[in-house]
Amino acid sequence: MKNIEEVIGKHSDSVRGRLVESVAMITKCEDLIVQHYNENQMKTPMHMSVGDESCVAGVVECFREDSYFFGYYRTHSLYLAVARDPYKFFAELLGKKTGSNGGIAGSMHMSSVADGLLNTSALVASTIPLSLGAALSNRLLKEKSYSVVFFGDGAIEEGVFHETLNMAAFFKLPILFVCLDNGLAVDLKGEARQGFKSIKNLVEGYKCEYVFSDNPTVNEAYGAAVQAKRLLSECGTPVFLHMGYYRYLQHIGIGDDFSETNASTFEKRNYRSLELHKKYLKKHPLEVAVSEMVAAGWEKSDVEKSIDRIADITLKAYSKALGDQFSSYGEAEGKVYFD
Amino acid sequence: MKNIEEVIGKHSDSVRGRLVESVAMITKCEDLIVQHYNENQMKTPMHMSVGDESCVAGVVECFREDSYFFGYYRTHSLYLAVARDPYKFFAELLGKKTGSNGGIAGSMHMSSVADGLLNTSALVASTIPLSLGAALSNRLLKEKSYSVVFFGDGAIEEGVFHETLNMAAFFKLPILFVCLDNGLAVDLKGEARQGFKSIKNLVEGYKCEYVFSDNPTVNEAYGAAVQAKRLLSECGTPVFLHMGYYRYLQHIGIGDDFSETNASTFEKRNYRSLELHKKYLKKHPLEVAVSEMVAAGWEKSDVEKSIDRIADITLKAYSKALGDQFSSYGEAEGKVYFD
Amino acid sequence: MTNLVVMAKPKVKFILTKLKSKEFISYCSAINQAIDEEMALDKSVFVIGGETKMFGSLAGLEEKYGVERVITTPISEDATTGLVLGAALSGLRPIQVHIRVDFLLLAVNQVINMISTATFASDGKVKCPILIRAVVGRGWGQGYHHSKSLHGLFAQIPGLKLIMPTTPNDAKGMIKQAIKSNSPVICLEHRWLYWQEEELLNDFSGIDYGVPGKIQSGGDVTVIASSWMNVEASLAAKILSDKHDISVDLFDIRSTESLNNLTEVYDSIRKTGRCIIGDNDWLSSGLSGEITYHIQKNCLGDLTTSIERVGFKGTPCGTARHLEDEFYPNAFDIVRCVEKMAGVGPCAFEEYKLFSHETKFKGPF
Amino acid sequence: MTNLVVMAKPKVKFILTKLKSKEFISYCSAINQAIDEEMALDKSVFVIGGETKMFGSLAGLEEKYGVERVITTPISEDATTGLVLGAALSGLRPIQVHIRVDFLLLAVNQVINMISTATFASDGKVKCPILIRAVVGRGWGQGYHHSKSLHGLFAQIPGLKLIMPTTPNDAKGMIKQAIKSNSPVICLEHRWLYWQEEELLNDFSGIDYGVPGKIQSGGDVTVIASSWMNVEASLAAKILSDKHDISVDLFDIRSTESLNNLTEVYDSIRKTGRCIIGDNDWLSSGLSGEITYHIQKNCLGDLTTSIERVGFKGTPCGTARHLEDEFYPNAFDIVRCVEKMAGVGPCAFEEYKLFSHETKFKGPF
Ligand SMILES: Cc1ncc(C[n+]2csc(CCOP(=O)(O)OP(=O)(O)O)c2C)c(N)n1
Ligand SMILES: Cc1ncc(C[n+]2csc(CCOP(=O)(O)OP(=O)(O)O)c2C)c(N)n1
Ligand SMILES: [Mg+2]
Ligand SMILES: [Mg+2]
Repeated sequence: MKNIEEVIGKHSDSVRGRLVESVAMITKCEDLIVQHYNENQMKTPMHMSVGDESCVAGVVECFREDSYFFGYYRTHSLYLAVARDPYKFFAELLGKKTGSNGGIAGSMHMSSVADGLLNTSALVASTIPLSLGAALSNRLLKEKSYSVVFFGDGAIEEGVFHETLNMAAFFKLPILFVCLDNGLAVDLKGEARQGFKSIKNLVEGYKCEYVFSDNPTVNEAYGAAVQAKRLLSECGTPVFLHMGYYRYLQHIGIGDDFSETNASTFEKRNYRSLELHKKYLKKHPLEVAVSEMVAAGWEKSDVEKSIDRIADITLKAYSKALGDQFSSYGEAEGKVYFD
Repeated sequence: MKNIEEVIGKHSDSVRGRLVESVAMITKCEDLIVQHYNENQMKTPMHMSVGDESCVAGVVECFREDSYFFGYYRTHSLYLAVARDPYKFFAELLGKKTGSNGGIAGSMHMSSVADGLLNTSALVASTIPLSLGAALSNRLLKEKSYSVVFFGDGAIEEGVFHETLNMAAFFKLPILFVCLDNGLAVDLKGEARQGFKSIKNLVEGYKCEYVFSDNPTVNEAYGAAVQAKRLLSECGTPVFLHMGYYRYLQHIGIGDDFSETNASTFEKRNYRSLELHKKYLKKHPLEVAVSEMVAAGWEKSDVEKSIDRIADITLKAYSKALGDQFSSYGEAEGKVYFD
Repeated sequence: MTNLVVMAKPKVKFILTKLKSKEFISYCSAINQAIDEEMALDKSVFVIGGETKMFGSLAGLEEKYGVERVITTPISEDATTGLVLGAALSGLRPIQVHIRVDFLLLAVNQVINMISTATFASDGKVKCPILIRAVVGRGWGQGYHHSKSLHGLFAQIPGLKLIMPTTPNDAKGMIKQAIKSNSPVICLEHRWLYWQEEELLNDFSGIDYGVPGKIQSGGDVTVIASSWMNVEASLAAKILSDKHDISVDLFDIRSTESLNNLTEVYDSIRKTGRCIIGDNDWLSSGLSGEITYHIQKNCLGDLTTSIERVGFKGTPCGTARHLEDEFYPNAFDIVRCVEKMAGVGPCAFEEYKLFSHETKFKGPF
Repeated sequence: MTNLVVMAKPKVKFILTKLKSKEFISYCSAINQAIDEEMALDKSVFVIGGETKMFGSLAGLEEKYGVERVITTPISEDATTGLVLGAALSGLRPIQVHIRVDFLLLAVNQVINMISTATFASDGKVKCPILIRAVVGRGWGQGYHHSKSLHGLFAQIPGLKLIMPTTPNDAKGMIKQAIKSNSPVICLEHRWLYWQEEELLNDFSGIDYGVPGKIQSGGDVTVIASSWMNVEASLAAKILSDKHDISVDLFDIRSTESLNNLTEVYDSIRKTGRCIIGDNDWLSSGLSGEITYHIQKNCLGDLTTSIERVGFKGTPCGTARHLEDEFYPNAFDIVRCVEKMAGVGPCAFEEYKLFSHETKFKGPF
């Protein structure tokens, strides 16, 4: 029986431990947002990650050391998996000077340059081509090996996705395209937007490898990422990692489509069923991750204790950030140009 | 033995006759441009159609009555096949008031609204999405049945091509996408730009039919168009008609890459071989069209006589246009807004 | 927070928080009515965009006219804008909608290269009846990807008409006119104006939208404002009147066509000798400079002091609320500017509150 | 056609047709040198674009630095511009090239939404060293899809720097500086300037490009010009001097940074009392209005007459030669404008010829 304290501790080298830690941290942070958003301290449009924790945590864990990352407006899980800093995270959501981006970016544009998360964007698909540049940088400067970009299934409808895939394949750049497919763009299903046969079919038109992972546990997601990484280094082509997941909440905000208690922002259009929702309520990524730990031989109470510790760290981070200073416009003004 | 005069005459209903007539008219107009361009009366950047005559004439003949057309900057064959008006054609190249577009458009942007050729563009791929709107118009107003757009193989690299194909397939719009594939974008071969497996592979990712026609004679091109039209009306999907052809001249201007006599604008980069060029010199579309006529039972001298007549009409058109007035800026100024 | 209603000239009311009166109708509903009326009249009018709710301004239209005339597209702004051009050239009258004007930047090749030139290119033969509606976002951390204004950018391009109605009546009248126009029109709608209410006119015929709108009359200083800045200027006018007995002559630059028809503005400046431009956009190389050019050209000798302007700060818009507050110009900035011009000391602002959108919307957007 | 050389202040020569002198180097070669020198110094500098010849300004670089650092892309402006941003954020120094600025409109989402905000978004943590070079086309029927200028458009956007060198020395110095800049720079290069020649400086350090360039000195009228309009203004100055003994103080707005540093221009206007802006762009809501704003703000009492401007006509550019000729402003227009200001009658232009690009290039482009 392994000691979970050891695995989740800062210097742990256990992948499994780090994976569950990432999922727990994302989950606990999102929980806090849901609890506190209506207090109107976090004045930023939240696109919640609830549901994609495993996918993101798994991929990031595999690529953390040797990659540049780019994301989209659904930044929470990516920021937390990469930067692992709930304090800077909440400070950013609260508009504080101490935030990851000094309060300038808010929920939709968080980055962590020091950790390789270079840019995220509130414009669908707009960071996809940035992955090409980082891959080129890797080729010329050799500081890192891979370039990883996350985007939603809706991003495939933007032309720039195709331009990028074509260029990545043509220049043989080892880019991992991670499509986080919740089957929805706002509240439009794929069948209401897609004229292609399947994402697989589309991608396979290019000289690009395709890997699919549907609703993975965090360990499965990690496994898919490992497979993708092998393909990246062996084939000299980009890899498209297609990951299915269930979006628990509405497109934006903390409401869901079914419960009466949560504030609902988006009109309920009946675009999905309560049955499906109930099914997924039983499979929340963190619970699944815990079960996986237990199945792998960890003691349940140890795992839970560690998760509680993370919840505690997270809560403290939120409280601390609440007390921080707002950034000043005067300072922000000086950051438009680097020189 | 049919009477060629009858077939080529204005009211002829013989498709074969009209096809050879179109090819002849395009050829003779292009010949005149080559002869006179260096006199610097036609002050417009020429993207010559020499080589694509059969493809364009064949498709236009099949879709003429019931379609809207859109083209790109290589407008000559499309304009002439659709509008059949060498006088307005030359007047436009000469910047005259009497030109198809009053001298405002020049070689790269000719249109003939009355004949359904609604827009052409000097920006790669930029008219491709316009085809969606005309198809929608057909659905709502029912004035025509099809929407046909011509573009080069390079246009596939622009994202908007993919956005358009996706939307066409999704909305089930009967659009004919005609890709005139000369294997070159300026002087870059496909292999120097394409990260996809093949155009066929790419297109077949979409709910779209694919038809290929390599270096067709004008009758073969017409046949391919007929097949495409059947698919359009039967499948309720767009159709991608992929046509290969050989570009005889340089990307722009009247120079070719091999002869010493023609003025050459673009640097010769040895991107293609003299052997291939020689092979195609023997297969110029008009000569091939004539052979086809003869093989189909026409008298060669009759065919040639008719072609001579077209040459004559064309020359007269050029001469007449030369004498016309330039459009005035004052008038043009009033045409920026329709109201 | 009190319900602060800034009264302008009798006809126009800027409602800074919701006013529950029957005869009044919101800017948002005014747009809805305009489109509904024109769609009912003309079968060639249709609506298309990635988001066909548009904050309620398209409510009920899909149900009434069907998905063939209210079309939700994939997330493909560029191709959709091309579609709109192709549709216009073949007899339809498209209304394209963008939930943020920032997204229109993905389609600027179609707008600036293709749409603006289509009629000219055809030697004037083909109509190009396109209306592109785009919302200018603001507040609650929308930040630099969801809050651009960009009217100055589109105002540069010949072949495009640009409108930015401020009042509900203008929204209805100008959008109806734009739908009937045979030339492309870009309509920029500030998100916060959606809550403005006004008693609606019955008849919009005969109104000339090619001149500035007159928001209120006064004799001491001429203010020219665009979009939301009219609301700030109205509040500024009230403060100036209360505190300094300074009266403001306030004009709304509601269309780029107005730039060619500023006679009333010149007359005003001949009277006041002072002019401030309040532009809801970045200042650099934009609409405020253009207005300045025309004024100095026509009123050089009448100006007793140089033309001043207030507008967005020269940075992207940060997301934190306090950054937003400093980024945007407001009524108090206009007051301070006038005070300087008039050589009077700064008044206190305690009694006055700026409009807080948070009484209207809070997160997430 | 005679070889017409307009002499400006000693150092600068505008060569209206090719001058075959050894010590002189062309604008095109100056650019080439700038990039070559910086690429040699810094391995992180690379060139990328759909067309990597750029009228000779990239000659020899692919051979020298290989296809890894001189990269020809598919026809994908949008993705390529995104690439450039990703490259800059990860340590490289991209130079993106567009054979026409019109094509940059396909990538404006990346430029305006993404690139201009990248450093700001990161709380100032990340450099964004991007140089985007784009050519302004003109002549031989290039028409409305190949001849836009658009500096007024990009000048509106905070987070971007904009340069438009006119002289070969400026081209070299400013491009070297732009490559070394850690913020994004857009460089607009007029196609016709490529043939300008000048004796090149050895040392560009210490030159401040954030102020207007001084093309020639005079005391009767202040002219501020951009890009090619400096050449027209130089010819105008010569004519005015020959015919009316009017001397022109000519400034080159070579960068948007200059707009914040117009002190010398104000001093000039205090002397001359008269000002004309010659802008190589559409006038509406552009650079000319911006310059006007600053001048009236700083020199209102000094102006003896209103500020005038010449620029593109308010239409797309037609392709026929005579349409082009009327679309573009020229030296004669400036002369007429000054004559009116000065209250002198119109002179004859017979002895003078405008630059005819057809001595330089004829079709096809
Ligand atoms: C360029 C652009 N167009 C439209 C929007 C509006 N929008 C925001 S999110 C979204 C849906 C995107 O769906 P998807 O890519 O699947 O991501 P998800 O939200 O499902 O994670 C849309 C259309 C935008 N932000 N940017
Ligand atoms: C948007 C845009 N990007 C780049 C160019 C420059 N350009 C003109 S033609 C051309 C090649 C296009 O090749 P293809 O589509 O195959 O057509 P072809 O000329 O071979 O008929 C390029 C890159 C342009 N005109 N427009
Ligand atoms: Mg999705
Ligand atoms: Mg080609």
